[in-house]
Amino acid sequence: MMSALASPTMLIAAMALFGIGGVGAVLLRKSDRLANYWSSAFALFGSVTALVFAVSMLASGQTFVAQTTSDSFPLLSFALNIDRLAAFFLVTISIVTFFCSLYGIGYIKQYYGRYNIGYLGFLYNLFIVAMLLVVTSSNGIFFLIVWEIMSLASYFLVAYDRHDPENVKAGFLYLVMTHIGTAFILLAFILLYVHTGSFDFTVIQAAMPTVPAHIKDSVFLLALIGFGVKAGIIPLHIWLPAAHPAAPSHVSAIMSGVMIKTGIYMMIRLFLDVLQPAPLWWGIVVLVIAVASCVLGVLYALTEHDIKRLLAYHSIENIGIILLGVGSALVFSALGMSGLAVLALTAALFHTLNHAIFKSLLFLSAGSVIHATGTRNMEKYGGLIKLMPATGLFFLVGSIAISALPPLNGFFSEWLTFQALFQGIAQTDFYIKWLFIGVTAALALTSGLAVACFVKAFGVTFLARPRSQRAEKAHEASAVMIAGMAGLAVLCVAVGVGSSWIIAQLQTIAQGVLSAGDHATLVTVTSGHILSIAEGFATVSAPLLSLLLIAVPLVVWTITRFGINRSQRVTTGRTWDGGTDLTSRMEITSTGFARSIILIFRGLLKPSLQHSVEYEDAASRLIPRSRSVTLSVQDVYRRYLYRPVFIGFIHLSHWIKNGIQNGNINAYILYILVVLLVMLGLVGVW
Amino acid sequence: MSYLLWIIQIMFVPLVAPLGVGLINSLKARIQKRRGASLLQPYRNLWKLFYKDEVISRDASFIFRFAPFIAMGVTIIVGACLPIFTSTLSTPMSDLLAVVYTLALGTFFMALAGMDSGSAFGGSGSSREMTISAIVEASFISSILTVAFLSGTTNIAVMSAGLSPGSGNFLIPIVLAFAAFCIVLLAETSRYPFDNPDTHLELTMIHESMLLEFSGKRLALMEWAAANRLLIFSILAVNLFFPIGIAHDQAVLSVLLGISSTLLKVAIVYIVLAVLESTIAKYRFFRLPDLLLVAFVLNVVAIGLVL
Amino acid sequence: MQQLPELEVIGSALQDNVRRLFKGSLAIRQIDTGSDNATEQELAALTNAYYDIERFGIHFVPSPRHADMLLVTGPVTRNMAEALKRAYDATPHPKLVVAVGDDAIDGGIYKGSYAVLDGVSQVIPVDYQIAGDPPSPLVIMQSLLAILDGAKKAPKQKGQS
Amino acid sequence: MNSPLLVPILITVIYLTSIYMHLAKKNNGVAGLYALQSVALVLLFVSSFLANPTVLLFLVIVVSIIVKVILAPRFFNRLVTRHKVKFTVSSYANTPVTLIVIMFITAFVNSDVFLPITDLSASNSTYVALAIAAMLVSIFLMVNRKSALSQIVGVLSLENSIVAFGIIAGLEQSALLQLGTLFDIFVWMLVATVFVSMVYRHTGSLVVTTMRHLKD
Repeated sequence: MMSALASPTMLIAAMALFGIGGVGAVLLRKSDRLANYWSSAFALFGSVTALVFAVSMLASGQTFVAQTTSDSFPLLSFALNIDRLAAFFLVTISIVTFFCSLYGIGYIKQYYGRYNIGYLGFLYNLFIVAMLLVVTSSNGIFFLIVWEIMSLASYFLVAYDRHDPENVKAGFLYLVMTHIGTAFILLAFILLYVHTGSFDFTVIQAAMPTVPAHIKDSVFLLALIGFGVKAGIIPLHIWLPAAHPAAPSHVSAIMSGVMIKTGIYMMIRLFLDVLQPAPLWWGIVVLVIAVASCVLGVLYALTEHDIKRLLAYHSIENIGIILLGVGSALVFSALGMSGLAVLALTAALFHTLNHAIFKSLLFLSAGSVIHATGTRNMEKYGGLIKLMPATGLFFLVGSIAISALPPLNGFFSEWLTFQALFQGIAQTDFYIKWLFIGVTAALALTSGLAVACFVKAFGVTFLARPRSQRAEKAHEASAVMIAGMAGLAVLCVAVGVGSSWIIAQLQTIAQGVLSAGDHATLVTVTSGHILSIAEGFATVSAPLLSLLLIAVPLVVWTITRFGINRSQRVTTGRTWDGGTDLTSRMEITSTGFARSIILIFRGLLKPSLQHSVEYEDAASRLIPRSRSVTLSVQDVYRRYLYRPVFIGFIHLSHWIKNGIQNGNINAYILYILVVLLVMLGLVGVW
Repeated sequence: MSYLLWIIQIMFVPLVAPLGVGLINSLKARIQKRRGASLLQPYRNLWKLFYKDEVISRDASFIFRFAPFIAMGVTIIVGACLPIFTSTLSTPMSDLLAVVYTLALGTFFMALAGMDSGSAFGGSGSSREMTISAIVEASFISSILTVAFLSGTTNIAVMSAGLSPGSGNFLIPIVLAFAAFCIVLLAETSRYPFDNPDTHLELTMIHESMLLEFSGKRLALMEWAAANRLLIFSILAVNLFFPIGIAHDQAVLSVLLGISSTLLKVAIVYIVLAVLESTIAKYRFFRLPDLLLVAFVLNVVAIGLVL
Repeated sequence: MQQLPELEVIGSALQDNVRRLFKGSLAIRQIDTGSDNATEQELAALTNAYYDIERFGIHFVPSPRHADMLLVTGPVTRNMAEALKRAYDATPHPKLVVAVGDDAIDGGIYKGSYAVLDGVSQVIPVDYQIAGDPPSPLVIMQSLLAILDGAKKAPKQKGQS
Repeated sequence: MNSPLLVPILITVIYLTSIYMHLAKKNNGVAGLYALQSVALVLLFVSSFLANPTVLLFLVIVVSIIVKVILAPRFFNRLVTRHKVKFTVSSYANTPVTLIVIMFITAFVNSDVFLPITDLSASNSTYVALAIAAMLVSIFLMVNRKSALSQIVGVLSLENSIVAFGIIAGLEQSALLQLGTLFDIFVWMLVATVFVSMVYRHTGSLVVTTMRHLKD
């Protein structure tokens, strides 16, 4: 039974279902309803099939390899290699796509009559198929093709709501950045091809001992930049907060939840698997980038008042946390501590799964809010929990999970990441130890700031009173949308409670990736589902923690409600306002909430605070008509990194136009002469 | 015996905490040359509040209604995980990070409840509270981490068993980490110089301004939870860093010694707090990060010295 | 120092009443509805080292939500009327309203002014009054004692009227 | 290669003429130098013919004399006189700099870097290097001179140097190819005449910097 489910037929069936969904949507494009139902339904079936396939692959523990080579194009082969790691990512992707497709059925309705639904359905299915193939491909060329399909499909989805010029701009930025990334990836693969003679990952891996160190280092840097763009590491992130908000929310959820993880997947695949053994500095570089991503990501999130941009910045933060695990795993494996490497990688994988779940949940609930209020500006929300209680509850669950608060899933993966770092401090020698101390502090700071940020996000969006007329008339999401969100919310709880079991499974995967044996088992699950790290250095019991956190407040409630003063009366009245009518403008705003944190970190964020007053009487300036305070944060990266590069390019092209291509024949001949001399010289050197 | 110990363990924090607040208030009154309220006044305040009706804002949601129970529940859970008088009562809950984040869960809901009624005070209180608790968390974790590395476990309940009290090598890191933890304690429990627990001016409040909307039982729970929090941090401060007198077995005599030594040490902390609050001024809000940075640097040095 | 015994006597009687009626804790929210600040000075004196009303279980709180007793001062200006009403609504039962000072009782020297509503009772039900312009701290304490003596029945029912 | 003295002298002449082309102040002088260079090249052919007499090579020699020694210089002189551009030989770099660059090119060609190429004919590697230097100097002529005429001469001189390089390095060049090249030069000259005339009509000068106006 299990082997039947784990057979490649299932995978092909899943692909076919997505294909039918996509093509059928195009054929049915005349009817918005049919196209939507058709594409979403088949995406659902496809996701379930892929999920069943991947889970049974994991359960049976087998590896599935498929390869078709053609004689005419020896480099181009359809090569799949589904090992445990790939199967794990398949699980992650298909879980998220399942619930997003379910949600999409309801969410897409708002596009009826405005956009071509068939086109959306086609791109959506294509996007999912491409993602599934990206994490299973084992050949550089084939990988690049599906990678490019994934990027293009997501680009079209980002630019789908094309009536808003912002979205088109965001899409363009995404397109440019993702192709810069692809260029770097291409270079990396070509370098590997030159030195190993193959694009096939297994061949490359086998040939690794013959590859000189500087080539490996170059491949590492190229791949780090290339996949870093997709993963959204700082400073390559600038497309992410622009593109993720622009896409329809269920697509944002998939992009933020799983698409950026394909970058992580390839980093794990290349750095920890194919390119092994790796030098120590790779891990240090990844750790430094991870720290920058997580601290700055959460700080930028705090400054946002666009709900989806806020979530997008949190994706950067969480990518940073995942990379903390990956980087630590690299450091540990370079130091020969395979057990610790397994622990760190397990943490990274677990956080990948968790982030996929709660981030897509948050994007979906943000989507419902946007759907109900028609704006992404959090300053125009408020009080939505009374109008859309289910969405509010799901957003709360997501917020608790992403803030790494117990007993939800986010806590346990962050806990595991912390444990890896603690062990790093305890077991490494001088310099690396200090590195880990810094990294641990950064992670603690990040999680503290994340809590603050989600108090802000949830509080400003759902609590207090509506701040705009649209928010007053908000309505609850439709049943399918709620179902999609509910599933993910339940998963947040379930994965949290069952974290010890899941961590044990993930540890097996990590051991497989790092080719570490069973002796490298640092995480043990003792009786009563108690997770234990390094023989009891740290222990935690997820079920007990969950039970206590639910039961104790309930007991407190029961005692205070029924044990003491049972005759108490609770009345509702107006908020104590000191006598003045409370308007929505007196509530704390998103900007106001984050102001103090922004000012504390002003050295990093470079905020600019502008007061402007308009007067009724311009001459004497006694009676102000309006006052406004603008707190904005400079985009440091655009200003100091991208803008100089951009200006440099413009200068270069000017120079090419006016300096090099100046119409002077002499100059052209001079180029010939110089090139000739150089070429002759090179011939001489070789 | 073990059951009895567990009952003491669970009840200790909620039962003793109001007394601590009474002690501080009474001491402060003495320093101001007043006689002040009796030590038991906090119990009376709570008891009275439990018997009052409640008015809840019509703008508030279920978050506001449930936050007090969560805040209180969290302090009870964490209170039961502490090394209060013995290092033999260990639970898997007593993990360093579990404790820190469970406390953070309480803060999370408290801050949300502050925003929930839509009052300007509550919102700004939440903002300030979250600002401080966000940047204090790194110091909180790392100061306890110093002791964790010394004793070889992150389980705070049994941490003191791994510490050998006599060895002098550990003294410097422990003192540094303790100094850092004291700053964390002041920040996390909203005491001077971070916050003024007695203020009636909304603009200077941090913690209290989140509570302005609460009344009756819910107010009682919130104030009780704040008292518990203060006691939790005090116990952590004295029993993690200076576990003198703590029982390492479950014999009656050593347990009694443990309880009394803890009470004594916590009383010293409270006396110091009272003196501190009577002698220094509250800091300007934006000077607080400097203080937290000091705590952080102390921690880093301490961890560096441990290994 | 002549008054000290008297203060102590009043205080301990007050404390007994607070114990009996308010479980040993009386929270007071003071509301200024346009007072000339004379009464506030006297109320503030209650917490100083000399009178130290806190030792009898009485304390001032920052929000009407926390209060058992509203001490209202001032003649209730038109602008403050609504605020006073809301503060009254915001106070949970059981609650007592005490008008402190002649202004608060009937407008005092401001009586008849177009700007004031002549006393707290015009806006919210007043349970007790403390006369004086302003009443001294000791008078206030004595009056409080009398008030609590009078409120022997459970104040809850009074409040619910 | 039967006369050991003749070949070095001829190749030196080719090299020196390409240098003198840089120094010449009159366009007529440049044309004359080109004629001299072509004579030297023809003599190279002749020496090659004496060693290995074939009909085709003889034909090449005859056509070379006609095209390179007679037709091309005359054609130049006619162009110069028709457009009255006798003294428009201004260059970008002044004379000392020009000489330094030429020196550098020559030194570079003679350096170890060029060993693999100059080793094509190990016995007279110096002369091979000299021929390459002549090639590069000719290209530099095109770079350095502002007048379009000099560039035409530069191309022709470059072609001469390449042929000389071929002969000396002993690379087999079919005579047919040589004929083809000569025919090419012939056609090229015709085209250039028309082109230069048209440019001149347009801009009133043959200085290439003014051709910038032709850019789109």
